[in-house]
Amino acid sequence: MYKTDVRGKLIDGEKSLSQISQEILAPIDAKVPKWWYIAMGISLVMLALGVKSIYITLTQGIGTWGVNSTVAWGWEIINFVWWIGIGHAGTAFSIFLLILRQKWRTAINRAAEAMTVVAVFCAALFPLMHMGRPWLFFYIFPYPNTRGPLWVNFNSPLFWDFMAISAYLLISASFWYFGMVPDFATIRDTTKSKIKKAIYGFFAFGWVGSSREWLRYEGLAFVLGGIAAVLVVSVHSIVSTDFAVSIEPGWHTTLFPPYFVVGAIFSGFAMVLTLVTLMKKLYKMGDFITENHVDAVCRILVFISLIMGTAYITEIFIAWYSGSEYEMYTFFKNRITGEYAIQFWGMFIFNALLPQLFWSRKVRRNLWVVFVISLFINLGMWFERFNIVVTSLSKNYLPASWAEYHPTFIEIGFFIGTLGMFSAGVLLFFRYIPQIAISEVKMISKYNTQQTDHLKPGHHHDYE
Amino acid sequence: MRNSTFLRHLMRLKTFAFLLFLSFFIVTSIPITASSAEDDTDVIAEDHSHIDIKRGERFFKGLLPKDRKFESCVSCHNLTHTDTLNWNPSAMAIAVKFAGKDFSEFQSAVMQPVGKKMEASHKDFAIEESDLKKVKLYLDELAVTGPPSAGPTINQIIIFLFLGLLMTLALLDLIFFHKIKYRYVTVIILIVAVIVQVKMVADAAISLGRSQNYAPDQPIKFSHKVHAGDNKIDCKYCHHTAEFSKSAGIPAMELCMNCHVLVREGANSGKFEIAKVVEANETKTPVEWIRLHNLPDHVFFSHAQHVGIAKVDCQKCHGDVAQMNIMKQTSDLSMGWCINCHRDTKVNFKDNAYYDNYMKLHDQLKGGGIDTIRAVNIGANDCMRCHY
Amino acid sequence: MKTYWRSIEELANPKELRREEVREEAKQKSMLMRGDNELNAASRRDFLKTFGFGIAAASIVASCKRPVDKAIPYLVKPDEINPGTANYYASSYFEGNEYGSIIVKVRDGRPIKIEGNTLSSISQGGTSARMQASVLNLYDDARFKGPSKSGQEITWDAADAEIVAQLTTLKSQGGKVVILSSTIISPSTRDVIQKFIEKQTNTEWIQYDPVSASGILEANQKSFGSAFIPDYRFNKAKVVVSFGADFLGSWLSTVEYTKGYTSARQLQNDRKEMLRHYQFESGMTLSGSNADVRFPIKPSEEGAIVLALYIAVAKSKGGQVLSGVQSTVDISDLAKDLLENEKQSIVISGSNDVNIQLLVNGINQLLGNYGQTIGLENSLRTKQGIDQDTDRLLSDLKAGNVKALLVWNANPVYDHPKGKDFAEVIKKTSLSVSFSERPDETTALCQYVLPESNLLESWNDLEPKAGIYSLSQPVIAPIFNSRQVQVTLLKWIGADNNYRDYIKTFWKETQFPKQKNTTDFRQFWNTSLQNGVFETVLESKLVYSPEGLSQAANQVKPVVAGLEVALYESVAIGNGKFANNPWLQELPDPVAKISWDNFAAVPVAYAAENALKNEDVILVNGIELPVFVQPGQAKDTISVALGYGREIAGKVGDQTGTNLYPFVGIDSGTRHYFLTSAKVEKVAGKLFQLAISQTHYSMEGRPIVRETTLDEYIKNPVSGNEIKAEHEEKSVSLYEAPVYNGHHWGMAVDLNSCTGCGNCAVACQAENNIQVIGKEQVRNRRIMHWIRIDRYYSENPENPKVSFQPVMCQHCGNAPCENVCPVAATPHSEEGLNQMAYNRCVGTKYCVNNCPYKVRRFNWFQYVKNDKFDFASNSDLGRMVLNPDVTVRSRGVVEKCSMCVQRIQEKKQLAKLEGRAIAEGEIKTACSQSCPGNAIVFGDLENPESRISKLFKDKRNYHLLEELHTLPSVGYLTKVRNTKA
Amino acid sequence: MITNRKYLVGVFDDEHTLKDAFQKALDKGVVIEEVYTPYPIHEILHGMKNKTNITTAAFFYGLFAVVMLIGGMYYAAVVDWPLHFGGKPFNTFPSFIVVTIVATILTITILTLFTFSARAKIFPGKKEEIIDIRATDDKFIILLDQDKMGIDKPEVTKLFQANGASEVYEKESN
Repeated sequence: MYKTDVRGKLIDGEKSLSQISQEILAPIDAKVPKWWYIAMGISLVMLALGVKSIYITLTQGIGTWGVNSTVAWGWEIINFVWWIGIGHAGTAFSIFLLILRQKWRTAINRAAEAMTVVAVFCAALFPLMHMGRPWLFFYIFPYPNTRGPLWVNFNSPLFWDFMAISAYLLISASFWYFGMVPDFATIRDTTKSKIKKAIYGFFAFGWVGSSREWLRYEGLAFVLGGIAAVLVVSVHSIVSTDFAVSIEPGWHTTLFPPYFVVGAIFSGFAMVLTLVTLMKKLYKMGDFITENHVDAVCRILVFISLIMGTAYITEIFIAWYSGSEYEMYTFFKNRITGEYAIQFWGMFIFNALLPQLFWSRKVRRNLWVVFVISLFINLGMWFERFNIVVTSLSKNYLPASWAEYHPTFIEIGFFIGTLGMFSAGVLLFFRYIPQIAISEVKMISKYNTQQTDHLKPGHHHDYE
Repeated sequence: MRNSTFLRHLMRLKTFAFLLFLSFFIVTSIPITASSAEDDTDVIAEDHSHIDIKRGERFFKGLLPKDRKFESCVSCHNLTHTDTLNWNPSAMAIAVKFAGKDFSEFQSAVMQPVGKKMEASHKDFAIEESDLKKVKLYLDELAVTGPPSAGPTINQIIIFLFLGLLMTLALLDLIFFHKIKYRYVTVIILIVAVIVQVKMVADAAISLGRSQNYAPDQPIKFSHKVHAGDNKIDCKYCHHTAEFSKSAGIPAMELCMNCHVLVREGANSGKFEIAKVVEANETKTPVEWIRLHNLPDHVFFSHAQHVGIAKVDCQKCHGDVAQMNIMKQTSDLSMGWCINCHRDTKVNFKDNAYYDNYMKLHDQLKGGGIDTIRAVNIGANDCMRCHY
Repeated sequence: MKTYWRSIEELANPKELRREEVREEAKQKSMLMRGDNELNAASRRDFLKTFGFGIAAASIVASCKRPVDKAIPYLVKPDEINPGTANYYASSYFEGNEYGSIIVKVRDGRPIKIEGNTLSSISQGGTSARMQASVLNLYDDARFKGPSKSGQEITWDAADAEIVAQLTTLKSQGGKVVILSSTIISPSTRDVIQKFIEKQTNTEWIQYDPVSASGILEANQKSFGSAFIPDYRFNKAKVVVSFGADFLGSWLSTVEYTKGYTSARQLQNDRKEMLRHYQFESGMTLSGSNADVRFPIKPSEEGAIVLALYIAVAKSKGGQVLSGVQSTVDISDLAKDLLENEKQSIVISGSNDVNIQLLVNGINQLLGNYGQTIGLENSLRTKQGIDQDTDRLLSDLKAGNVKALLVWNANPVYDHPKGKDFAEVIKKTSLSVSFSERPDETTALCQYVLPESNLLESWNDLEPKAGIYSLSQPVIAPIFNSRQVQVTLLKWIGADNNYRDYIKTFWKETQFPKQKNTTDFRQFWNTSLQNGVFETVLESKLVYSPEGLSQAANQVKPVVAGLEVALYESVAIGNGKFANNPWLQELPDPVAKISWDNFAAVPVAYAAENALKNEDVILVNGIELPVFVQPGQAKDTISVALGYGREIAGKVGDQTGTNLYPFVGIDSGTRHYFLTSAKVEKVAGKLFQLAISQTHYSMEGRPIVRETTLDEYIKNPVSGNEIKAEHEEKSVSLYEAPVYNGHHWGMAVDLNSCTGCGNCAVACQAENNIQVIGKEQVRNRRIMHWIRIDRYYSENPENPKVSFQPVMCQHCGNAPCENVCPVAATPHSEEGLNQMAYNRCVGTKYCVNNCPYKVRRFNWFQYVKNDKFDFASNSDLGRMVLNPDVTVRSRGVVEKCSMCVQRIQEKKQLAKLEGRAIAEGEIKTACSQSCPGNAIVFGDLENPESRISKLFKDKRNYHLLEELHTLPSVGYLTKVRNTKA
Repeated sequence: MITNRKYLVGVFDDEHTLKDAFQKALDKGVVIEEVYTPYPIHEILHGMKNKTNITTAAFFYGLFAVVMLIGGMYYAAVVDWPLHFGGKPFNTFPSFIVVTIVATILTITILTLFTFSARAKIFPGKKEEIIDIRATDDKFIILLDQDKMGIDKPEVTKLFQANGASEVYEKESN
């Protein structure tokens, strides 16, 4: 049973159901604000830079990047893991908070899921483009062929990874989409524009809100939610096996799967916080995304950052405890004190120490501070991946082959391109898709109304 | 290494672009204007009018003169590729042969036939010298421009496009128009169309870079049926390096002369083809055969291993060559084809002292753990047997 | 019926192509020999397959162009070419500097690989990097395409006529003609020159070596009455003392010396003794890095030290007691060691100072080394240039006394310290002819360029050592319109100009009587040609006399204060003649691991004092040089390599590095390869990027190169390798060890025999079509070499111990790379090879990451047919060197050492055809075959009797990073140093 | 939809009144054709006595996928073309698990989506059958088939109105 007094009110302002629809749908019908165009313009310029970088990569080769025979993975894998991590937010939000029966998630999960889909798209670009011969990517499918048939290597973490990402992309996209179907129906039925009616009508798949639809819809949500919960854990665990299964010092550790999953959720939640604060300010969704929501996310971040800190320290401890000189060198001479110390300490401070500010209620309630800290966490998580990918590779077993890695403008351009793609995607989401799950918000709105007589003890409301 | 494949991919892209282009035409139902203009203005026959060449062509094709009593040239001397072996020299072969020679030589060749076969077919010829000159002009032009292309068959493309159209209509109906009452009809159309299209694409993709049934025209109408079939010449008489070298080898021109020093006229081909062999030997200009069996660059195949060591019959891979007038690539030469043969082929394990190394396998054979050693058991399917 | 297009071009414009074809037909056919048309249209292997298939056709063309009947195959290969099968011809390598007896592998009419000839007592099957790379010189785009006069094409006949006319005029006027050549060791060529001089009176023949042995020659003239270089027998020595002579890297006959040196140091088959090596030197050379005791000294210190050593030895041996300047180094231990090993030691000096060489002779004489470790019979003839001759030539030229200059294989404008003066005066001669094969600085100034044929296109005979002869035979018809110089000279004097017949006759007269095996000259000739070598035993009547010794002692100069610049020949580039060879340019310097440039190696302490770091730029006597901080560089010295900074060499060699020949000093008639009192200043803010392919020096205490000392080793053969037992004890596996049915190919590397010369890398490059990627990409740490030599320093950075370790794919039984490839492009073979299927690879690079040895190479770019990588593989001619048995890798795939699987397959097939087991040592990888130190052994680990199986059981054997349990198929034998306890 | 059916439509403003009216109507034996709500209400779904086996189906899809995947991988890696990777045995079962989990999830998702689409009749291009357009916004609708509702029309109207229906009207389907 949910107690509103713990978390405060979920929706500010006494709103009727119709008001909820109207206010959430306002950005779709309203005149597009100028900043949107500016932001979209910037995003597209960034995207164009990315497209150009990809073009150069495709036509000339990966040699245009800074990677070399020693550090064969660079920014592209860092960015891949980073984006995949961010892409964990949506599912983690929806699923874990659903399992934990946290009703406040309803205001945020739509945005989080949208972010997930765009982020996973961004992420998927990197492994594809970092292949030497991306036009032969289909070799990775285990399909019957006329080569024997020659199958794939089921032992390879990259194959697992490929499966995991494809599955995750498909599932998170369908989860997101089917969550929107009733809302599309709402738009269809409330809009005055004929074009919108036709378009949203098409995407609503003929939804009318009948009980037989809702019944199956609930069933579908249950199934997708259930398996997606497994996925949240499995995807980043599998991504972590890209490293953990290898023999590189600093990679070869059993700590990685939980460490990566928690890290992913951490970065995802930080990105959610970034977006939500923007939504709250830019679209005046303050009534739905209340200070309480922000507060709740901050509290989760504090908790996760403690886990992150523990993971970092555990990693270092294990390196020492293992007695392996290669591990010890990687951690003590290369990460903590070596030429990559900046990235290590950036990671440690931004991820493990800075979020501790959220212990203070004052900080949690200051939207700007929260926004800035969320950005730092994103940066810190990027450093974490840099720390893992580059430092281990650059100085591993044979000192003769130690080499440095410096990114080139092509790699940086590619990353900026995905940032542009992400922000463009998010802007389109703001513009054309209900930012908040209307039907779900309506469902919880009753907890805000005066009709408390239906909340009599013994009267059970345990759906969801 | 994969460069050529990549180019072929590009070719596919071209086809795709072509498809798009074509579909655009169909959808907008604009009649296609046949504008394959003959813009060959820079022919080498500068001092001859285009009309003369055209007339020569018409004569060659039997369209001129109107009161013609004898066979058209093209009826024997084919212009385009034929599936079955036409023993007569092709128009192109004649054109190239007489390209650098003057008219009188050409005239005497046509009008004073040598050899039984030619005599028989040319005997009724009553050709005006002016006509023959035009024919010569046409042939000279032909030698430069090459044979007219038969044009790619577009049946497949039309089927593919039609299916695409069908799919689009079915989808549109399913989603928007709802004209067809029974929805399963559209659904079945859709599914069948998709399956057929996928099959077509898959087939095209699989045959990419392969050329099963490839049977190009060769510079000499050499018939394996006549040599290996009718006259029962052993394969290794000509392809004598097959047993100990990677390459089976194309016989030297002088090897041909072992027989053709005497055999100067063929029962089917007359003198024209054999004369090429003789000429090649005399002028020291080797004949440039067209290669049939082209493995990709990254595959290393050894005839010695297969013919010399494993004693595989030539026919197993090359088909019934003794029945082929036009040599043809019988097998698809796909990797799966190699691999599956290696899985089945037994190794002559006991008689070759080389295999004495394989102590463990010998023990197993003796112990009865296994009854035969197949190629795959001694690593015939390792990557680095063929790719290195 | 489908219509098949032969090429994309045809699809695009069939008619156009056909037209082209008809017009080009005749041209194409004439080029079939070179296969150019095929190369244009199709890929390399398409060409080869077509070529192979049409080889009969080609042979008709070839029979006109290729001297088939004149070349006799070596060993068992039948007397005819079979498509797809290589032929091997014995020949000889000598391009004015170093000699090697070689076997040329010819595939489908193209020489593609140089291998060592095991029948030669000199190179003994070994090669140097330059010999390996020389096959690429044949396919150098820069080569002259035909004779020219003042840059205008000219026919041979016209050129001959014009020159003969001029020579006749000169003769009648008594004008002096000078033939300036590199050292010529060909007896028949010397005969030709002699004949030319007889005809063209008033002709002087001067031999010129850019880096000469003038000092030794002149000293021996004094000591023995004959100017010769003795025969150093390192295999018989127990102690070797070298004063600045890099006998393993660049001094005289390196392959021979490496063979001898390593055989005297290897400890296989329970040998318990080894040679001890002392090295005095300024820069860290290859020899110095292998030395047991190394003394970093200034070049000007050398004289005093040699003198001190002489005095110490003379004191106990009762020799002539001399006095002179004081030594800065305490050599008493060294003298003691030498005296303990009388008749079993060698003392050498690389100095050109006659005084020093006289003292060295004195020491060797006192120690009784002559006739024992230093032979006087088969003296080395590869350097005969006397420095004074060239100086005299220059002054003659300046004075206008020389009317005609014929330059043959010499480039004084570039490599003489007074090159600028040469450039001035060459223009003044009335006739200047260059016989150079390719453009160079001197040729550019000559009126006539009459290009000589490449050594692989030429007949020749050689006498690298007195009484040891070898033959060169052409293995391809001249690619360009070139002609052997001997033929040219014979033509000019109106003699019969078939040089093969000339040599044959010459041998019939001179060499044939020297043997008693056969009375049939044809048999003798064929055997000699087939073997490539003909060796006779000589006796020496030379007697030592201590003449000039005391004078020499008095003339030994004291140490000069201030910075000194030591000049040396680098192992790869040498004297700079082959600067246009991309394989050599890309081969990292064995010690500094820098390719594509020369650099100023500065001592560690000096760098610290002057705040210098790698890639800074310093000004040395007005020349800008990039800095490289070199551990072991002697205090107050800077070392810079010669042979760089070519102005006119070709697209690869032009402007790589800086020319240091102007720094070479001339003193008392000989050239000295160092510079005293150098002025050095830092160029502030300027950086020069160096292609450094190894940046970390230390092993970080890891058991990578395992070492011990001889004393320890004798006590306990496991010493230095104790950790192996620990690793084996702790080894636990979930899985059973891999089982191999027939073969398990393996490799053993004896670190005691590896000198680190890098020859294997070039041999591998030639065998496996490894692409050159250029300076920028090497700097980006993307070098493609499948075998690299790791170099580590330990102990004192001012004079460190150096360890070399060749690292190639270890073909691990539990290969980490195999597990992580998603597309199954790199599985394990039934014969223990870690396979790499390029055509399956999609390029995730995960295997590159997961290889703990970092031996996997990624094709970051398209390196073949790419204008951005304009080296050997960007021209049809350059690609002729490609091995048709190895795939040329495209962009985006991973490659690595395959243990020369094409050779394994070839020999396996041969064994199967012949129905026999594979013989021990029958299969050789390119690296093991060419190794001058016999450090690499390849074989079948499944065969318990094989050499490799025995080496794997050796107590010294260990595996790299065995604690990772990767179960490599490559083993290393610990390095044993012979340092005195 | 079969033509010309007469419906009775009850419109409610909030969940609570709807639930009361719904419960009461059921108690009176009214046959309720369908209920349309802006969000799912558990009591209604329960009261409509509809059942869905979508979860059961999903379980079997999963079972099917697991068997197929493990079988397929075993076939490919052990039976069809065994390859040596890093000294591991051909049957590297632990590696198969990872792929099995993920691919099973993928299979379940896809098949369940299709099942949902088929059973709930939610698919692209479906024409919506709107009874009351406000049902997706803020109104709660109870739909009765006048021929089958098992009770008089006025009685129902009264019942609805008594229980807080804001509107009750008749509607004919076309």
